[in-house]
Amino acid sequence: MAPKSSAATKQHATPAPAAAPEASPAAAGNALQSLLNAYNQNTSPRLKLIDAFLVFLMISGVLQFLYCVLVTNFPFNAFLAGFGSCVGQFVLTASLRSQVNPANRNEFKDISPERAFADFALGSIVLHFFVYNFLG
Amino acid sequence: MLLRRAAALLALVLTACARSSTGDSVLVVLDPSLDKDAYSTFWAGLTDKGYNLTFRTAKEAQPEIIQDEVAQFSHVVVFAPESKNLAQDLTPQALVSLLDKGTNLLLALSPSKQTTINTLASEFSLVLPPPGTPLISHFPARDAPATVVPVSPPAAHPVLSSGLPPVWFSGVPFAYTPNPLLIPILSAPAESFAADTSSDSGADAVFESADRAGEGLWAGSSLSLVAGFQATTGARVTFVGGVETFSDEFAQKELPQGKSSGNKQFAEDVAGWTFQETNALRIDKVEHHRVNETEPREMYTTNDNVVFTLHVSKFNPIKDTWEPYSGIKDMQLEFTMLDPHIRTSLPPIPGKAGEYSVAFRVPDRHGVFKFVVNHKRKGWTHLESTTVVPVVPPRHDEYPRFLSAAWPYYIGAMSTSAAFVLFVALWLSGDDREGRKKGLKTE
Amino acid sequence: MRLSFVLLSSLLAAGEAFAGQLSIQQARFSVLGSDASQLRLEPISLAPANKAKPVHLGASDTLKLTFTVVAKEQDPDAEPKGLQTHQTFVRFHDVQSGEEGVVPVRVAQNGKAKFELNMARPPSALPPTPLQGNETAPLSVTLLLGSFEHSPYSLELFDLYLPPSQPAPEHPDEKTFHSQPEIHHTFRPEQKVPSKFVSGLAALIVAGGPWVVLLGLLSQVPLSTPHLLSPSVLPFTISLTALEALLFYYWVDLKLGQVLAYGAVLGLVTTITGRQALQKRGEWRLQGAQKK
Amino acid sequence: MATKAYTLPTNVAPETVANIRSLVRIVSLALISAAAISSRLFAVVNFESIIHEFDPWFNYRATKLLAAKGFYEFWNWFDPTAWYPLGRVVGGTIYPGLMATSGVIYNVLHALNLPVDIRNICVLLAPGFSALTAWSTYMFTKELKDESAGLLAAAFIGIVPGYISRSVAGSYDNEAIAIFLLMFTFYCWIKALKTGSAFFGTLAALFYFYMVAAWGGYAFITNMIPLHALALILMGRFSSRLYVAYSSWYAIGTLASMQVPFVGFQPVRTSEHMAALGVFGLLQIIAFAELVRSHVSSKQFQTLLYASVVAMGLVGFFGIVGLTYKGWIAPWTGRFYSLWDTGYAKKYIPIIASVSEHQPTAWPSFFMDLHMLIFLFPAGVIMCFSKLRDEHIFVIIYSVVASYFAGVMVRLMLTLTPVVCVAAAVALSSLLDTYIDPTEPVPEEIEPTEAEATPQDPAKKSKKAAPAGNPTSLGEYFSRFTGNTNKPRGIFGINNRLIVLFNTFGMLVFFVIHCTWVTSNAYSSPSVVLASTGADGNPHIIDDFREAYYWLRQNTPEDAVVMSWWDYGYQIAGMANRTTLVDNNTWNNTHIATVGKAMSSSEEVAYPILKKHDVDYILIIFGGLLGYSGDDINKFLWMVRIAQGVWPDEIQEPNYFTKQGEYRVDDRAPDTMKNSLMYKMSYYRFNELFGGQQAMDRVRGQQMPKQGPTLDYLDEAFTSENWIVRIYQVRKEDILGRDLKIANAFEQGRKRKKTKPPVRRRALA
Repeated sequence: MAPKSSAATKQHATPAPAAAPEASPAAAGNALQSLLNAYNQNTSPRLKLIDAFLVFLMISGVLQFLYCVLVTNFPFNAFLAGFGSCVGQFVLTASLRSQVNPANRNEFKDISPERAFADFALGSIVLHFFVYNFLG
Repeated sequence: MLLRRAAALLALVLTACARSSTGDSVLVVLDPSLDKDAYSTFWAGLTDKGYNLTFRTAKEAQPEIIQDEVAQFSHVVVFAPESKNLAQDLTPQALVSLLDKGTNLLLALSPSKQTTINTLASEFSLVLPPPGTPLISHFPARDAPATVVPVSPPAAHPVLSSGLPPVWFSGVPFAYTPNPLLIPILSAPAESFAADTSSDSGADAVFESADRAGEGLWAGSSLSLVAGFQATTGARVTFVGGVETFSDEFAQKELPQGKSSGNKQFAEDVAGWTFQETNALRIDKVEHHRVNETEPREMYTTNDNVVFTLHVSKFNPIKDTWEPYSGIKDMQLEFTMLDPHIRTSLPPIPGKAGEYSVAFRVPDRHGVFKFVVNHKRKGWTHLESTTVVPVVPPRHDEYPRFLSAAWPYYIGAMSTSAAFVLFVALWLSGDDREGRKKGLKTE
Repeated sequence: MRLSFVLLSSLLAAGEAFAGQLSIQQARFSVLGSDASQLRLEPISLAPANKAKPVHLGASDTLKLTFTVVAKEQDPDAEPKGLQTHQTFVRFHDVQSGEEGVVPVRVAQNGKAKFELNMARPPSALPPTPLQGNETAPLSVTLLLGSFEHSPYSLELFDLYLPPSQPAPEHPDEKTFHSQPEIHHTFRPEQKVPSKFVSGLAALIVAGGPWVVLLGLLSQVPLSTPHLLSPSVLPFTISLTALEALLFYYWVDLKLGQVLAYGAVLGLVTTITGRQALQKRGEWRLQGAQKK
Repeated sequence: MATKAYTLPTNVAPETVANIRSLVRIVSLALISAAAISSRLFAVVNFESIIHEFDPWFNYRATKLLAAKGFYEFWNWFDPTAWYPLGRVVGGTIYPGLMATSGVIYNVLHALNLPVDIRNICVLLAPGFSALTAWSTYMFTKELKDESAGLLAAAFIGIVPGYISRSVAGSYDNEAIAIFLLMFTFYCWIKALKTGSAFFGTLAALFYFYMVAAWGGYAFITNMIPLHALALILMGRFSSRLYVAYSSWYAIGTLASMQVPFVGFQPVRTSEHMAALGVFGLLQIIAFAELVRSHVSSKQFQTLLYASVVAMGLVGFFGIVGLTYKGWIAPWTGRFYSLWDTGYAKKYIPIIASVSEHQPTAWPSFFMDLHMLIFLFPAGVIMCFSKLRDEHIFVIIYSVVASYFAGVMVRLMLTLTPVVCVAAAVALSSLLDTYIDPTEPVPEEIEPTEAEATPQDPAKKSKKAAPAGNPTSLGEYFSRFTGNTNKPRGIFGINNRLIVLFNTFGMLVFFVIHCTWVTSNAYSSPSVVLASTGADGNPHIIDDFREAYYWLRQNTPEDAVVMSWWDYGYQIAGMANRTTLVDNNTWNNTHIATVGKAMSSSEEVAYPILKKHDVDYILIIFGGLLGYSGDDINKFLWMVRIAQGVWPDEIQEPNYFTKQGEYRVDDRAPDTMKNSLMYKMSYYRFNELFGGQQAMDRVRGQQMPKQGPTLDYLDEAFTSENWIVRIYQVRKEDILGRDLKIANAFEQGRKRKKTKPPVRRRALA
């Protein structure tokens, strides 16, 4: 998925973008524009923090994937471990994000942000255990 | 001439104290009709070497050859061309079972009768002509009967000593079906043939015998007169077409061109080979270990470099001892699982007597492998050795680690966990007043 | 060598021992094609010196050999008379392989002898002549005469080329009695590894790139870390870090058992610290909520 | 105040009710576990504490090694005595979960100074885990309906034959723990999905890992969960909870599953695992789409978005297809195909078809294994439809898929059983709820607590009462309620309720009786020791197998190689401790085919094969004397087929049938059959038993030929008491290099025909 996915929040009070119904590329262009603005305006720093890390994980994942495709996949287990750690960490963090996001409070009734973080920590530790075990 | 006589004499003196590598007791089974003293030279030769001979006639059952499954003699000589069948304990089956027990046999075929030995011969892939067809040769012209033939032994033969003068022979020739265990020692002269007629009037009979029973003519050097046979147990058998070959008469009888015959030496050579004096080898020890190690491994890992060493010695009849023997140049080692994965020559190590050694790299394929040495040469003891070693894949911790190719992956994993730590720190230390977000939201 | 010398000498020596010396006359051979057409007809000279040129037989040709067996009497001017000998054989011998076959010849009372070799129906005694390259080895053909009254006689007739046959039968185990061809194992090719430089560079990129971006983004985000060192939170952070360190060290070198043991202990600590840290954070959050 | 069919004691404080309820729940769970364990001990009681069947013997052997030498040795274990001479890298070719489990238990017990024999741990592992299974089924069903249904389900799974068949004491096989893991993983998954907590996702991943390490059937989970997720998505039920649950499960679970050497890279390389990967990708895309869609309100943008989503989906799909085509992703394996086309295996991979438990299920066995549950099952599924929460969808999918598979393969009955129990429990408990709930339908609801309070008691009671076999106790139990009531009769009248209830309890009673009967009679035989009843009706133990295996152990050299059909490989290794050519881990078809060829070809053809593989002894199973139908002659055709698969021009199946296409062993049997090694070994000296009159094969029910077969290349070494096991020794080569047939003739003093001198020249062919 593209970086923008992480750069999107679920808040409803978004100022409607000034996109008139025209040729879709242009529409897409300023739709993205408005998206970014909306994001920058009304995302709490904590969510931004998370998003920063999501971007980080994605980039390092992509880099490893490129290396695997372009150069070598020889210790395949090592690749899977490295790449898997990025992907796994990414989804865990994404999960955390959607859990602490106040907008989703009604979906996660019985999961407080703290509980979410505890889950996140546990998940990551387990993940990393397997990663290092598989790194070879 | 003189010199050679002297040499022969000397050899005789030296071999006086010689012995077999498998034992000294010999049982000699003779025809009642056969005059024992007519073979005194042969017997003397044996006793001089240190054998103790026990004589018994073909009919009497004492002393027994096998007592409760144990062979009583290490060698058995059967010179009974006249008696159709032998005593109870000398059935063909019994004789074969003797070979199984490692006893060596020296057997004389009968030119005239279908004796036990003649029937037994077919088990050793010998093919005999019909009874009563002795070997006849009109070549060379000589003042001996046509059935008494001077045969010149092969120039170089593993069993016979070299430079042997022609040998007087009188008896039955035989053909043989191909069998690597069989070693023809003396083959008939090219001009000789087997026939049951004794005058030129028999010419037509000879001609007809050719297409009788489609056997063709029993003639030429493809026939054999004396043949050795080495069973897979290592026991040796020798079939002799005619007993007289060992007789004193033939030993003294002069050759047409007036030289003394080679019968005496020939008899000694044949007996020596049959009784495991000569060409007797054995494997003393087998060693295998990794290169730069000394102890053998329970199991080897794929791609190991392994050294295999074989110790061979040869029996020295003169000293009556086994001596390290490096004389084999074409020994081969196989590393086998189902089929040989590696076959390489196993050369003798110069300087180390009797040691044959080779180092090689174990195939990159796991399984239960065998070091196989299977050195079989005609006239020599077969050297067979099999050592089983499992070849296993590397242990989980024997694979190479920290490969350069994987650096990016290692780094990636590490930076992820580093990032995780940083994130945890920031997250926990940051403050989230819901107020903030609410505030933002409401605006 | 020695052998032949012996035979020869014995032959000469035999001169006086016997009534006479066997020999042949009017010896000639001919080669007939399948349609009985005569391809070749030559007399055979008794002098070994001028031996006939090699004879080639086709798959359906026939070799004809006719001669009269005679015995030379003592006095040279006596007329040699034909007779029947005990042994009248033709010997085919492959000098290279030692393969040999002997075929008898029928001789009439008056010594007239006729021998036919019909390759359409060859006698079983004939030795095998396998192809060697594109040629079969020649068989030297010898005539053997032997009798009880006269001294024997042998004459080398000519070299004979026969159509190819199968090689001589061999026992299946025969080959194990000679040294066999060597076998070498072909190993799997080594995993090819990119140059250290390339992977090193890649490693640097993987290590550097994302972090630059991360720090860049973080600089954008208004971060406030008031509780970084607060006693309630710090232990949790530390213990989590410790866990990560343990896992990393597990990779460097630790056994599974060890890491599980240490992990269990650390995990316990972490749960305790985590519990109280998160409680604290919960309070902060809620009071933050109350503030408004 | 609602009218009630009968009054309940009202003077009880709600919390006491709650306490009592939980107490009763715990007690009944404990009792259920007890029932589950004890009903699996028939095997030990009837026979002895012994490992059953075939595979368990290997697991047992492996566990012993693990217990003795430790984990790392076990991991690196190369077994040179299996698959001789190929050997077997055991560490890389097994699911170590089972051994690891009992290894841990062993070490823990010894740490507590409880010196328990490893064998007993192995024997009792399955019953122990069956209790856990009952518990996890309880948890699972609780999520679906409520505790009462959970207890019913637990009771069902505890004693249902379909599960007992694989988990009696001594059947020490992967399934023993796998079913527990299966249910618990599903429970975690459902829980994670409900609450959307990464914690349960992680837990699910961990148990998934355990499952992968324990049983090849993990693929079932690998495809069930994605299927469920996909279904939810298609039903428009996507939610962040689903995202959290699935992502955390897949990300951790997949990485974890690859730690098992046997599985290795399969999760990213083989098609069986691609569904999970695909759904994972799809979820990411959809999550992204959802986020943005909920965020932006621009028509074009949405269309654009959908276009891109669809495009991504297609790209992903075709990507996978392409990779499969290029061979990066292994296509479906044969075992997998055989699930769709039942004829497939027989045609292409006889080795799989030959396994008895891969045969399609016979209808009676459904009733045999599930009894009344089989008709409660659909009702339960219907009820799931009535309230269609996510977890219900899961159960529905599960039941559909599992029913199909159970129809295809006998062994997959095992995966069906749990969901049947769950569904049946749901159905039955709602039935009971309806009829026990005292309130008569009035508009306003009564608080659910009382409704819940009662139902699970009778359910439980019935289970307890049934074995005792006096259902009357139920009656007086109810009179407690009915005593102080004088309500109007009619449809809600107590009597009508009682009729239904009694029938239900009756069914339960019969269910229990049936289960007990089946378990004790059908599923408790170790098959290593056979039981039969003599003429006088006394039980009579047939112990030929162990007799023979111990003979091997005692009378043959340590390194002797024993050839047998693969079924007996593990037992030979385990009991006789001798080297085998092939065994029940059928990883190398060619090697098995080699054995098949040796068995199905004539002596002189087989002999070189035997020699090449250094075979010293051949072991065969022969039931002809006793009428033991599972013998090698009946398996013979599989040997032929498998051999034919590799050597089509040397072995042809039709040659083993008569002209009329019958499979016979009497004089009408074709020569190929009569000359085959297997036939000769089976019937060698068989006639002698019948002293004179004609021999009779009791399995095939055919008269044997007057003239029994003769053997030239083998010697009979051992034949067990009832002739079930026959062991032959392979002759050494003749010392004179003769063919053994000729050597034999010579030994028996037969005249050999005169040989002619060989003809050297042969015309070119």
